[in-house]
Amino acid sequence: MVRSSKTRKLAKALKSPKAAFSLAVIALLLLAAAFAPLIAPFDPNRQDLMLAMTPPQLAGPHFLGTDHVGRDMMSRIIYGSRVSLLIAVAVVLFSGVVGVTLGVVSGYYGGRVDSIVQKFLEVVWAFPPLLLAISIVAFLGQGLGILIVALASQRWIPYCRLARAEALSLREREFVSAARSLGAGDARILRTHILPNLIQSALIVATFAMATAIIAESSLSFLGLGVPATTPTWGGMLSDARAYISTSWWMALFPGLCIFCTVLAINLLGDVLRTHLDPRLNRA
Amino acid sequence: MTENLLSISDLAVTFQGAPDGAFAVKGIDLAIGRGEVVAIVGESGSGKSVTAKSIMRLVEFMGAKIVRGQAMLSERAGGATDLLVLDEARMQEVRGDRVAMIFQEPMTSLNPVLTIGQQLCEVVVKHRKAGRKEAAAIALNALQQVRIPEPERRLKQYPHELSGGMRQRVMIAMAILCKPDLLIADEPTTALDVTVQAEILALLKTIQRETGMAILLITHDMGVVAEIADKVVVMLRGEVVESGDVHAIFNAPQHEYTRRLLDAAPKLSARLGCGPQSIPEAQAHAPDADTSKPEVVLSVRNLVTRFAVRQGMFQRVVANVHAVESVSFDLREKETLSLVGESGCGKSTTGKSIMRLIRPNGGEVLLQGRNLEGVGASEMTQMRKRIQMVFQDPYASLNPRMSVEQIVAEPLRIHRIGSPTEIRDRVFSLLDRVGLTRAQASLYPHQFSGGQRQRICIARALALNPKVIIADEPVSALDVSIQGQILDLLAEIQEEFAISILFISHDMAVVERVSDRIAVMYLGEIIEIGPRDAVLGAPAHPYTQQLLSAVPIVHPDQRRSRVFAARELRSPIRPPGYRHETPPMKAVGFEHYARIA
Amino acid sequence: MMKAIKRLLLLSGAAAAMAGGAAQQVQAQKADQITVAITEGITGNNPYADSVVLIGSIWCQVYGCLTRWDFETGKFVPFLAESLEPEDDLNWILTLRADWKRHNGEPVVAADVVHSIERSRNDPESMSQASVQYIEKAEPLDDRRLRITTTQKMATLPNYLATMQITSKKIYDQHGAKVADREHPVGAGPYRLVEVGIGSHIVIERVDDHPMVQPTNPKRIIYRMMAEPEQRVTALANGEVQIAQGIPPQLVSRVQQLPNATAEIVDSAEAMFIAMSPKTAPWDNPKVRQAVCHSINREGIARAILGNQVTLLNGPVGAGQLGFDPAYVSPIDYNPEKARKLLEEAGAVGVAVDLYSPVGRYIADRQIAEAVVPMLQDVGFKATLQTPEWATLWTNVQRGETPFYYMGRGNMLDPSPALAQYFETDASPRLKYSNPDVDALLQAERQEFDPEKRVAMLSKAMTAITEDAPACFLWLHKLSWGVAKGVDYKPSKADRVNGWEIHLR
Amino acid sequence: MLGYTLRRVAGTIPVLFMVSLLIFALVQFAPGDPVDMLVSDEATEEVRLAIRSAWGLDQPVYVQYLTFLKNAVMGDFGQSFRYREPVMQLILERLPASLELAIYSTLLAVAIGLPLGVWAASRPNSLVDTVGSIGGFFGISLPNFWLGILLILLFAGTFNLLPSGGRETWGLNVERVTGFLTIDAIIAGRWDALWDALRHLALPVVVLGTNMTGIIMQITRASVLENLQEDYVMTARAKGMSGRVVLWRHAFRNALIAVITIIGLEFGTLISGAIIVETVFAWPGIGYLLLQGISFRDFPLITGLVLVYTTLFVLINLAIDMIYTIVDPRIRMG
Repeated sequence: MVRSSKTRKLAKALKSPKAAFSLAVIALLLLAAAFAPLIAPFDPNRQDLMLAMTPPQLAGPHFLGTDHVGRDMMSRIIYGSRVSLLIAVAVVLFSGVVGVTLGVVSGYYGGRVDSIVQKFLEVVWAFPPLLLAISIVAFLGQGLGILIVALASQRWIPYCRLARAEALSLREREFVSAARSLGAGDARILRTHILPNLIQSALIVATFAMATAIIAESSLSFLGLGVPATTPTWGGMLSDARAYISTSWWMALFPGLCIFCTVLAINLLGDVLRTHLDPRLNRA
Repeated sequence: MTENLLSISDLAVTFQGAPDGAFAVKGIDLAIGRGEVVAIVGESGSGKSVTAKSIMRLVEFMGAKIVRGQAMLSERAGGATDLLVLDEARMQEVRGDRVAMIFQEPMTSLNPVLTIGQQLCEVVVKHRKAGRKEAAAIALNALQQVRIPEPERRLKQYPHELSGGMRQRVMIAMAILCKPDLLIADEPTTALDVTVQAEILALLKTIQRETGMAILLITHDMGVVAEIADKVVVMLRGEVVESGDVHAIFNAPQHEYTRRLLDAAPKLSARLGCGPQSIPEAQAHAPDADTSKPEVVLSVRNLVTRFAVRQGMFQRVVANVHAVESVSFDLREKETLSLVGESGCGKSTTGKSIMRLIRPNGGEVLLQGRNLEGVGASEMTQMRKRIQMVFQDPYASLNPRMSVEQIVAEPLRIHRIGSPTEIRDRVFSLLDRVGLTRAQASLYPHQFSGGQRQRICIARALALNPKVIIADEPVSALDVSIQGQILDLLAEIQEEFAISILFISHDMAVVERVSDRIAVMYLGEIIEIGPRDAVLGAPAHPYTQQLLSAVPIVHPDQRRSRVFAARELRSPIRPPGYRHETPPMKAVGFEHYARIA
Repeated sequence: MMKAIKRLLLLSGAAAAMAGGAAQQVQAQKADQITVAITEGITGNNPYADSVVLIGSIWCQVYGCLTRWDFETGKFVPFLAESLEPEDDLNWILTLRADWKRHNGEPVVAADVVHSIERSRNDPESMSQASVQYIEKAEPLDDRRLRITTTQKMATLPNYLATMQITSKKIYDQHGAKVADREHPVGAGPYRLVEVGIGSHIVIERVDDHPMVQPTNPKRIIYRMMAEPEQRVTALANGEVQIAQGIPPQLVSRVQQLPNATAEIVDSAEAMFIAMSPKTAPWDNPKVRQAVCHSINREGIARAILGNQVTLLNGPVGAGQLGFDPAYVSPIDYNPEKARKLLEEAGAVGVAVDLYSPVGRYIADRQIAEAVVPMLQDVGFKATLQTPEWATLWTNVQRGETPFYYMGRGNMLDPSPALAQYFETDASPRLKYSNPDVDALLQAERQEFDPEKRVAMLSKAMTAITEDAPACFLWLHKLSWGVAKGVDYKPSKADRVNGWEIHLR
Repeated sequence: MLGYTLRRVAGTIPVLFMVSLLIFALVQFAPGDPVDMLVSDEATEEVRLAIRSAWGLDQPVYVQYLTFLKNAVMGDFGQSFRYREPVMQLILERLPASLELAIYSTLLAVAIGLPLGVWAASRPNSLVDTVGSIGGFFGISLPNFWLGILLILLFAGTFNLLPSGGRETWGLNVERVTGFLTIDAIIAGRWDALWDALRHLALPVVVLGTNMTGIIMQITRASVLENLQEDYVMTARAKGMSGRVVLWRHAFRNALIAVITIIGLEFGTLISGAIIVETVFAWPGIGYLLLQGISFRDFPLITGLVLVYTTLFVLINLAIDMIYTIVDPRIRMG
């Protein structure tokens, strides 16, 4: 059966060392995020000024050391995975939905709609990202949701471009012509013929975007625009560590490693999916 | 018999990731003598292309492995070398020098970012250690040899500036630069229009005669074989099933598969050779004796479709592509009318304009007397139930993310016909009708072969019980033997559901087989229209005559000696405000009209 | 990899010493020239247009100011002015010294002072209006003397005038502001201007025959903006700079271990406090405010985050500032028990409060606020931390829209203006505190010319404020400066780097 | 070609207009007040009001916008609140610094990422490929500020090989012609100044280039791999071309289009995204200027900078499109 061979191909693809590594890391992350209260040895916000900046202790209790106000690094990293992943996923979802919608509409209808969307895109794209982020945070106040909006404010653009390009080519495809000659309206064509066929390439963009969202969060924290200081995030921890980079290496190393592994895992998985699931996407 | 230039024995090739013991080519034996033309014939997947690329050792770049075998190429100085054991560096010296190759797709086989000159010269520089000037001279000489007009200019041009036929000439020029002993031509004419195909075949023959090189021709088209080959090797599923002298094969095919291939080739030959006949005046105005003419289902009147070419600062319209120019015809009940012509002649655009997938600029399309032009959106949706379309590429016209059941049910869902169970029953009966099983309903398009996919398309087109089906090259992407099955299916359903078919095709053999009447298109216009036998047997327009004479004759005994100069197909780009002047349609026979002065 | 980096960093001291030769080669360092790494950029050529203290001090070196504060004696001492004496309640007589000339040989005249006051007030680019806001008018009496009339009785006039640069009226009249500032920065200070790189550096050169300079003062000073602390320390270590401003507490020990430099630590005059606006609940209840002050473990924060580089405060001011009473000990100590009790009494247990803190504005500001929040939670507040971007926070604070925030107030050598600004009724919207006793004391203090009486009144006002707790006064940061060996420089309490205070050995 | 260029440039005018409108709205309605940010802490309300009116901030927003528009059309983009210089002059003085940084970073990233990507594509799943990919992701996952500080500590501190920041050593007195220090030094024939400029460039260029190197490598690899599957590569092989020629002359030339697109996009991001790097390295470019503008709510400066950024983006896109026509003869303008 052809289908089972495809499934087998996927299964085989997922057995490659690349995929195995990325799946393992992602599984670990999801577990850590889901069961943070059970795994974390301490309350991530419990501070003990007496123990500030304790180096990693092999014998515990602070296996990864403590930070500048004596909070347990390991607990913060475990809890941080929740927010960092949430930010990554939410930013990608939010920007993906907005970008794909705009791009599909722009590419499918073309003409005036297209030029308006494209001009809008150019205008937003020209804005320095930092300015946009500051304006959004300044307007709407500080918080997780707003941070996600700020991070997504320009990230929808790649999706929009991609979706537009795909929609442009998809609308010329014969199966769309076929549907139209069957009497299908625009809404139906968009819903059943255009969208499902570009969702996969959008997913590939999403894997890259997830990685950069985690990093971008740390850059905003660097400027004091991140999530509220009491919420542990990897990016926030990394930006905290900046001041102690030459004195307390562990404060930067562990969140940095977490980000690196996550980025690597997500990207490798995206890579595996891209090369094995959809050869069409090799056409950039 | 001359000594063998290349003898292949026991060649076996397998692809990486294929299950053990699955060979793309298993145990091929093949011999090519000096100056011989050997054709390998077979359908896609028969291993003919893999065999050719194994000789060049190019399969290794495609993830395949040569498991065993020998390919002894005799040296000019005497002795022979086994190509299959050479290292890559030595192999590079053989490629392009002793053995050259041309490919199926001239559109994609040339590097788009390098000039023709650069691509030609690098071969000379590599194999002849020639200087820049010398290489350019050799390249120019080769271009002259393939009879390209203005060869000096071509050297500086890029591939996209040339037509398909010209590109294939460039490919041939590139192959003969170093005067190879063997030219491997992998489906060299498949992607070309019939007139260009004839040009290229004639050219290959001429060059072969001039240089005395051997040619190994890979093809699926018995017509091409008949035109050019000395020896024929028939392949099926990786094995040679029959081989021998071309006359022997055509006169007395041994294997059942060879017979099938021969059957599928066009029989145009029977009618050809008579040339344009002078038709007596009286006969031309044959009295309308037959008063019980069938009802006209679809009537196209003066259809015009143009595309604007915009340029400059303010995107002014600087020219128009006159894709369809005042096309008129009637399609009668249960009739098949074929639109034929070369690529770019506007036949597909006509089909799409009728379907209103493209908005025509003028003219009327009357479906059962109702003009489609000017009907509202909702009425148009209703009208679409009565006219359906089948597309060229059965893979491209099926949404890869929908199951067969969803695909066939889509028209019913769009028009909200029937309850879910009714829809399901209808889908199953349609699938039964086109020869697919119910179990296949849950599968996806990529899990089917090309022929099966086209059956799905037909089932979808039938779902709404249309009066008219526009079939746009419905079989040209299929293997010859499959073509027959699909054409049979179309004929059956035409009979069963009383459907009129507008059949768009470039393939004369197919057109000959299915048509009641034929309309020939050239530069956006219908230049000749009439009953099949009249158009094919007594073509009135010079272009129709040219088109027909280009069709290969499927028998080596009737080979014609023809030399064609390369010509650029004119494209119907006209300045804005261009007024079209053509001779009017003139009756040349019973219901047979042509635009001749 | 990290381990390797760590090891390299530990070795950095030794490596820097070994690479000393390279360092000299790297830095085309002239023996009589020093580079100072500063934290804020120079914004332009107009000496009146910057409110940053350190930049003001550079302009004072070029143009000369009227007086300057002497930290040793705790008094204003003459600079361009010989004396500034009250004539009566509203009038002051300013006398310029006769023995100094501008760099072009022309004298500084009374008309220049009047002109400078005018420019401070009316130059559209001026940010120094505050220093002349209480001056009614100024009129020359002769070349060297002028009378300054204030709008109200102002004992603190010298304080306001100390930092005003005196530019030349003649050059201004001749060329206009832009050209005068840019092409003719002719002052009467001990250094002359060489180059201004807006946002990046400023270079001044010693005026050799100026009475304030000595041969050991550096011949040329380059002030370079370096925003990143690690960069300042690194530049100090490899000899790119000789003086580095603003060494954060966690880097002080690293600087102290450098073979070629050391850390100089000095008290600042910037009080750090947590403010609570009594117009907003729950801060209308003094008990809740006191509870906040009792809950903060200042010693703990000082030790863990600030490397003990602080002076804990018993009120708005510390030693060396006007009105400081060494005998006074604040009753508001670290006492979580008492805080809990106060909160219970106020019926405010579990009240939700948002603590606002700037990020990167003051030393370890965010980290300190992060540490304070759990302390507040510990005594029964439902506290969260907000760290908005500075411009947003600062504007909101100034408009009185932020009720609970961690902040600092600089320039408190004489605390009078700051106290009025924050604690006098309707003086500014930023705290909305109102206490008639405090109001009366502050108004009286401003009009008192007798220093002793004035100090007494100030102390009394400050005690009242401390105990009513519209703000918890936490500490004065100690400012750490990196100073290269071979450079004699004792940083002062105010953020000033004056060439005449630097001696090269 | 000229007509096309003119049309593209003309097409940016509505974009610039919209950008200016949007930026005006953003800065005006965002919290934070430039007067509060710049005036001394002691200033009274009257003083603040006086400054506000001197800067025209007391006018209704639409009047301010119209005034801005009127002046902008005349080429006057106003005077910076903080730096008290004409905005365009300030920006143009710093633009070369940022461009120089971006150009060298791009060169570095291209010089490393491109060959590495082609190499990895020629041997997919080999050691080079794997190590290169992981290295690339490493580059992507290091935040700039972090890498920057680390490099300062290592190369300016521990090894003491490079300056810790800034753009040049003061006192070299090289005449400014282009504003690009490396070029000016060459024009003046001052090799010491060239060396000095390159030494200052080294660290920030590495930080900015690291990220981009990873991206360019990935794109090059994917694009070359894809082109190696094309028919013309088979033709080239059949002609007897060596692996090197097939890879570089044929596959790579065709892969360039995608690579150039990415380089263009990334170059644009480098110019606007260098804010953090410019801050960490005290680099006197427009990124740091923008940060200052934003933190001090310096409205004219922000508006001017955003307009300059927009124009740069448009120019970069135009340049990319022109390069397309050189690289790919199929693409024509018009």
